[in-house]
Amino acid sequence: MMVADLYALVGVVLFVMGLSALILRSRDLQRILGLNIMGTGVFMLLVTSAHGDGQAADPVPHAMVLTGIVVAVSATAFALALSLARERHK
Amino acid sequence: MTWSAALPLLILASSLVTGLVIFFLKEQSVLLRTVLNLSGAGIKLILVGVLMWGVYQGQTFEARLPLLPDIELVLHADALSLLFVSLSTVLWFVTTVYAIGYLEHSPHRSRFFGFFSLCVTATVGIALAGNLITFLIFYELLTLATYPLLMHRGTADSRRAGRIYLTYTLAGGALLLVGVVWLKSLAGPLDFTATGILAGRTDLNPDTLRWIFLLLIVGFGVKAALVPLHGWLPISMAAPAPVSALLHAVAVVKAGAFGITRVVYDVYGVEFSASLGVLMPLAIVASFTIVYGSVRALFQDKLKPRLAYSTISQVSYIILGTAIVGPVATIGGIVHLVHQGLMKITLFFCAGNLAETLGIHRVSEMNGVGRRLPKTMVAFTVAALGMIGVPPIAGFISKWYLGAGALDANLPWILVILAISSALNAAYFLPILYRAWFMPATGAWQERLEPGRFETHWMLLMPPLVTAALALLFGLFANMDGSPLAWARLIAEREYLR
Amino acid sequence: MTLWWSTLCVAAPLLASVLLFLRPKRTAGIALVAVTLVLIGALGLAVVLHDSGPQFIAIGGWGAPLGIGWRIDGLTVTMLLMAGIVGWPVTIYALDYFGGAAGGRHFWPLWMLLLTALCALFLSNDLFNWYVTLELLGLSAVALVTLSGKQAALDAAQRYLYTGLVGSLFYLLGVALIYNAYGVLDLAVLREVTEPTLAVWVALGLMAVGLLVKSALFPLHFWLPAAHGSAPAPVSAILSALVVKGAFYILLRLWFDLVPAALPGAVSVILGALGAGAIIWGSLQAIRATRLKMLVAYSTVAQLGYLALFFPLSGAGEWGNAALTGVVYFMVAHACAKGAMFLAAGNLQRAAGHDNLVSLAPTAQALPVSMFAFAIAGVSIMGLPPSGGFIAKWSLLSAAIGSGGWIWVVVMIAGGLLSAGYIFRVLSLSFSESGAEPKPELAPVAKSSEWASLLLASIALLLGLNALPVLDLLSIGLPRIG
Amino acid sequence: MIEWWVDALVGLMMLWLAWQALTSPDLLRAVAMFVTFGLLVAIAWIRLGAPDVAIAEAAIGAGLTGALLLITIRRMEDQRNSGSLEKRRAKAD
Amino acid sequence: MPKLIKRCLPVLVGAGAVALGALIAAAWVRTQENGGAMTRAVLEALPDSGVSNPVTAVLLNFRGFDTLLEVAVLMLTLIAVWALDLRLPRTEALPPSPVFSSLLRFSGPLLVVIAGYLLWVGASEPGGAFQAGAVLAGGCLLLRLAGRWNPGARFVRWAVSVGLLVFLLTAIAMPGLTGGLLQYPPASAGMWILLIETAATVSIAAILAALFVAREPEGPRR
Repeated sequence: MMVADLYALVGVVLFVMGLSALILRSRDLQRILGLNIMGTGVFMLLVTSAHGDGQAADPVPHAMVLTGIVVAVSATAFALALSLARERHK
Repeated sequence: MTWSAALPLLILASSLVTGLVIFFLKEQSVLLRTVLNLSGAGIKLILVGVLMWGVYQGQTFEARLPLLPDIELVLHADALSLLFVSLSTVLWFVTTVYAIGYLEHSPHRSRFFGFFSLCVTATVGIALAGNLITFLIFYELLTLATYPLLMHRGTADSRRAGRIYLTYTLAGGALLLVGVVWLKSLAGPLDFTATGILAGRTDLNPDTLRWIFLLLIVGFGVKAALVPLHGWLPISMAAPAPVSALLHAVAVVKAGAFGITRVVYDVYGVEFSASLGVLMPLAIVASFTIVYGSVRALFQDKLKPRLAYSTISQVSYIILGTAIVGPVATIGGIVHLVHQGLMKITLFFCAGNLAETLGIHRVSEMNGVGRRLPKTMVAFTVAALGMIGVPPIAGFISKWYLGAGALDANLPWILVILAISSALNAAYFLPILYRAWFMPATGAWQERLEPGRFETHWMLLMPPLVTAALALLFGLFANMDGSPLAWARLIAEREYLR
Repeated sequence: MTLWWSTLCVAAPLLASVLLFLRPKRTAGIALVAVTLVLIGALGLAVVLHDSGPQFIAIGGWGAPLGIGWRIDGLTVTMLLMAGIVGWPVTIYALDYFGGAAGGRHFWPLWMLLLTALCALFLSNDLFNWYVTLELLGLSAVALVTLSGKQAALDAAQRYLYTGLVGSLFYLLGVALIYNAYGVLDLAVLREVTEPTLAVWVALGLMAVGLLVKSALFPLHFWLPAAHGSAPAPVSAILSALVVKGAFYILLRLWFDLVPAALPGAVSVILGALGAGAIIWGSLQAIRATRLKMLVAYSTVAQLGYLALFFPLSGAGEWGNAALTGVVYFMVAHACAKGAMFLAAGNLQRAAGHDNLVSLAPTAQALPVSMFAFAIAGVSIMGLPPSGGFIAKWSLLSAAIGSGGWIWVVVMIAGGLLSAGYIFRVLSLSFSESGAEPKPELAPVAKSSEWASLLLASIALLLGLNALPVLDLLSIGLPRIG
Repeated sequence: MIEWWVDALVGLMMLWLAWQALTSPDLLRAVAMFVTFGLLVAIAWIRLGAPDVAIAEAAIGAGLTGALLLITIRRMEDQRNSGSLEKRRAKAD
Repeated sequence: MPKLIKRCLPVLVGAGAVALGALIAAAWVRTQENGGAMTRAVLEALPDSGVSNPVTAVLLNFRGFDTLLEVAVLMLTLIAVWALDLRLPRTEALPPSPVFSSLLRFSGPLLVVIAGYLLWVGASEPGGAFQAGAVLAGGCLLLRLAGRWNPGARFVRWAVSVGLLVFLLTAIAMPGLTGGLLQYPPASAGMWILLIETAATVSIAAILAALFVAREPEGPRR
């Protein structure tokens, strides 16, 4: 079992874990964590797909993941602010 | 854009543009609206006159607009369409005059006349449609344009009427759409041609064609109020008189009947339909409708519902004529398209006058009304007798040809039907006439009107007199060329070339 | 030339968004200019295509597989035109709607960013670039929903946000699988190399789920009605008319370029069944709705079902093209009609201060132009002639009948009748006699807003008069199917 | 071989932390877990030869997201308190 | 009945999750096509890209359009958060403590320096605009929290949008120079990239910090 495959497996598990948390958890913050962990799972898969055994790693997935991380953090900020706003209106 | 293509479009535009302009008129600008209405109707009348003259000279008028690949919007003027277009144009003019008088001082008139014009545009479009798709488009447009007219009063009744009307017509339209698309996907462009498009087509499966025929007939039968698809018509009496007049005499029911005629003659071809064996069931349904309508009419005390059921029965004469193979019956059916229109619209005008002037809605209230509204009741009498089929009024001509046609096609039982229905017609019309002329007045209105005054607003009086007069003339001078009968003969010859 | 026109479509709204952000007090006229430029760019592209066929642009000059490519064919330009044509009246409308409101300060840059995302999405042909545009599109849409500031809107926005993010992640996971297998992101390259392996199937499945969530195909529509129903009227128009179409557009592209011919028929039938479910369920909900905007929103759920009917019909041999033209025409016609409906509904809501159908009759009679717009749009939604909706329905019907798919025929007919059920529920408002009770106080509605809705509705109508120009444009570089 | 064990350990730790972050009822603890998780992810990416991503993850994924989560929790509490305060005032009047 | 569903839901979801995970894992295979073809393509083009760090080359040059839209996403989220108008207290400064302020005295400038270094080194080594921006944002936040620094609205808006503005203008200026959208002249590519990255760093820092603060500078007084 290669290193890449190991992390790929971890990524898959993270994805489904986050997804189920998103469905099952009730509190906003936990669901947002779920989303982030889902995302991390996908990023994990992308990075492992870049991991050329031996030869140099493919930079394109790295760039994709960088983009993804930034998108994720902005989405998280928005989601948190949104739940704050809902709390205030209640 | 050549003249021959422009003319049909102009005929459409003459009412379409009027309608659209009227929508955005202020409610108060009565004069301008009236001028627009009458000039629109007048211009259309002239244009149609030009059209008939041209066709008489042997010109062909046709406008084709692309709609989809291998689908065109075709406006075409053949003898049959001319008959219907001239009928609706004349009656529109008359009805416009009547409506202006009828709706004086009532609200939402801009809306009313706007949709009124759209409604006529749709009818004329149906008349001039050169293929089944164009026909379908205007047929649906007619549904949409008449709905607001039905709803015009906004009372609970009229809203119910509108809802039921939509349920019937939209469902019918949907079936029609399926039929048309299906036929299109099998037989390509569906341009109307005398003796039918499908006549020669042996490659098509007859069962499929029967199914399509059923879909089309049901689709049209809804508006033509074939039993059991007639449910919407008596209820839609809630509409104002001019609307019922237009709906029942010209626009809606005629559109349905006309559609059936088109399908049988110009799409399937009458011999071919006969060979498919679809005409006999149609004839039976029509005959049943004729009797059923008359019987129901007999038991209506309210005047307008009685007329409505009589319409149901009378329109099926046209369908019956279509369903009997043979030129003579064809003539009878087609000529009834015109005759029934004239007579029935007269009756509705008169009913409207009774309601407007004296507040009479029921037959039982009509005692002695003839002395109070003599001119109106004369018109009513002429039309009623015509309906019964008393010579020399136009109605007689239709029934005569239908009967003769039935004999040619040796279907004697149809004579029985005709006899029964005439008897029933007499049974529900003659009592009205008797009450009106020979019974002492019981209404709250004074017995006689003082001399030198119109018995009612002249705009309400002229229309019925005109239409009644026409009904009489077309009966008397049926054999003059240019009369409806002559046109019908012309058409019949075209349909039975071989 | 192609480069300039296409760049215009993306750069104009993006620049406008920055300017509107920098100068929040500045009049939003900039936005109107930007939308006009998008429209011009789209028209320019249409001309170019007409003269010299489909175009490809390699951004950064690298080209596949290294760089991102823009692919500009008839479908692209039709969608761009749709965005411009819908965007213009909506902007006019919003100029009055958000004129004074505090929300306007935020509406304009957000709307411009959304338009940017949409144009970039339609132009792009690259799996990962689509992911970025999807995020830009989705986040701006959610932000726009919150603008009304009401509790309902915020709750709807949150559900919309979470659903949208999950959708994007599913899509991205699919992209990861594809990239892992082939190391390419450009669709034009991928269509050459992909074979029907498990990896491709799973990847397509994940992407499809993500995109179907975003385009709210039944039963994944649960987020849509609340979001579209509670957003400010111009936003609802944008969401229903354009945003949902973005995800579906990507789905179409994938369907043509990535889905192997060896697709089991069951899949497309299932998609069609979902579409049927959407049509029936959505229409019934619309008929039962008590608020006008919810009615229109549910109608969107139903109408999106027709889009899904394309999948079973596309396999129908020579009728496949009829299905394709039908579905694209449907997208455009629905965009115009539904946009007009939401604008008209917004007028009623603003005038009355609420949109409860039971007590809306007097308002309806006070705003004839808006009701007229609603009626015309309704004709197109019902698929009655003459309207763009009719053309679309005709094509879909002939594809279904020609290929003997009678079940789809039944569904479409039933859908048409049901839609009449809820549309005439609204139209009858303008006839019910308000009677004696005094007319309620109505807030004034700007003429521009009323005419904006009528303009959009009339476009939906005009689409039905002659379909050939659109179909010609569409056929340029059209992926032949069947 | 030893490397493989390191990776396996990192992977398992990540899963465990993620699980903790998603399940723990105490939100502050959940966030702490999440931040630690982020740092481990960064390590994983160093292992996978993606240093750029690792830096970004540490700075943004773990650091900034964590900070955002924490400040949000605090703001939530402030809001509740002030809200309850207002309610109490409303009662008092 | 709902109670039953409530009880069953976790099980169902868990089962579904396992099934989905298994499916994805099973599909996770590399075919021959992905024998590092992309890697080779990148390495071949790297000399013309203007930078020597392949990731930066991909981000700012090969797939620069993604990054452009991504900066737009960042600005978008800031507007979205501002639009929510969370009526937060005017300043959320921490209570002044000697420890914190001394920490600040070192860390503030240090973070700025690190940011600059990351930005500069990004051309050749791991690092770049995003990392630098994040660190810089940290520095700004420390200053903000210490109440040391409260920038004006105009400044904030410019700082937030300058990255997108510069990036976009460069992108649409390039056709004039090279005839290609976002296509830098190979000779001066490095310069252009550095320009964009610098502006982007400022904006990313500003946006991330502003997302944290979550108050629009001159929010409506309502």
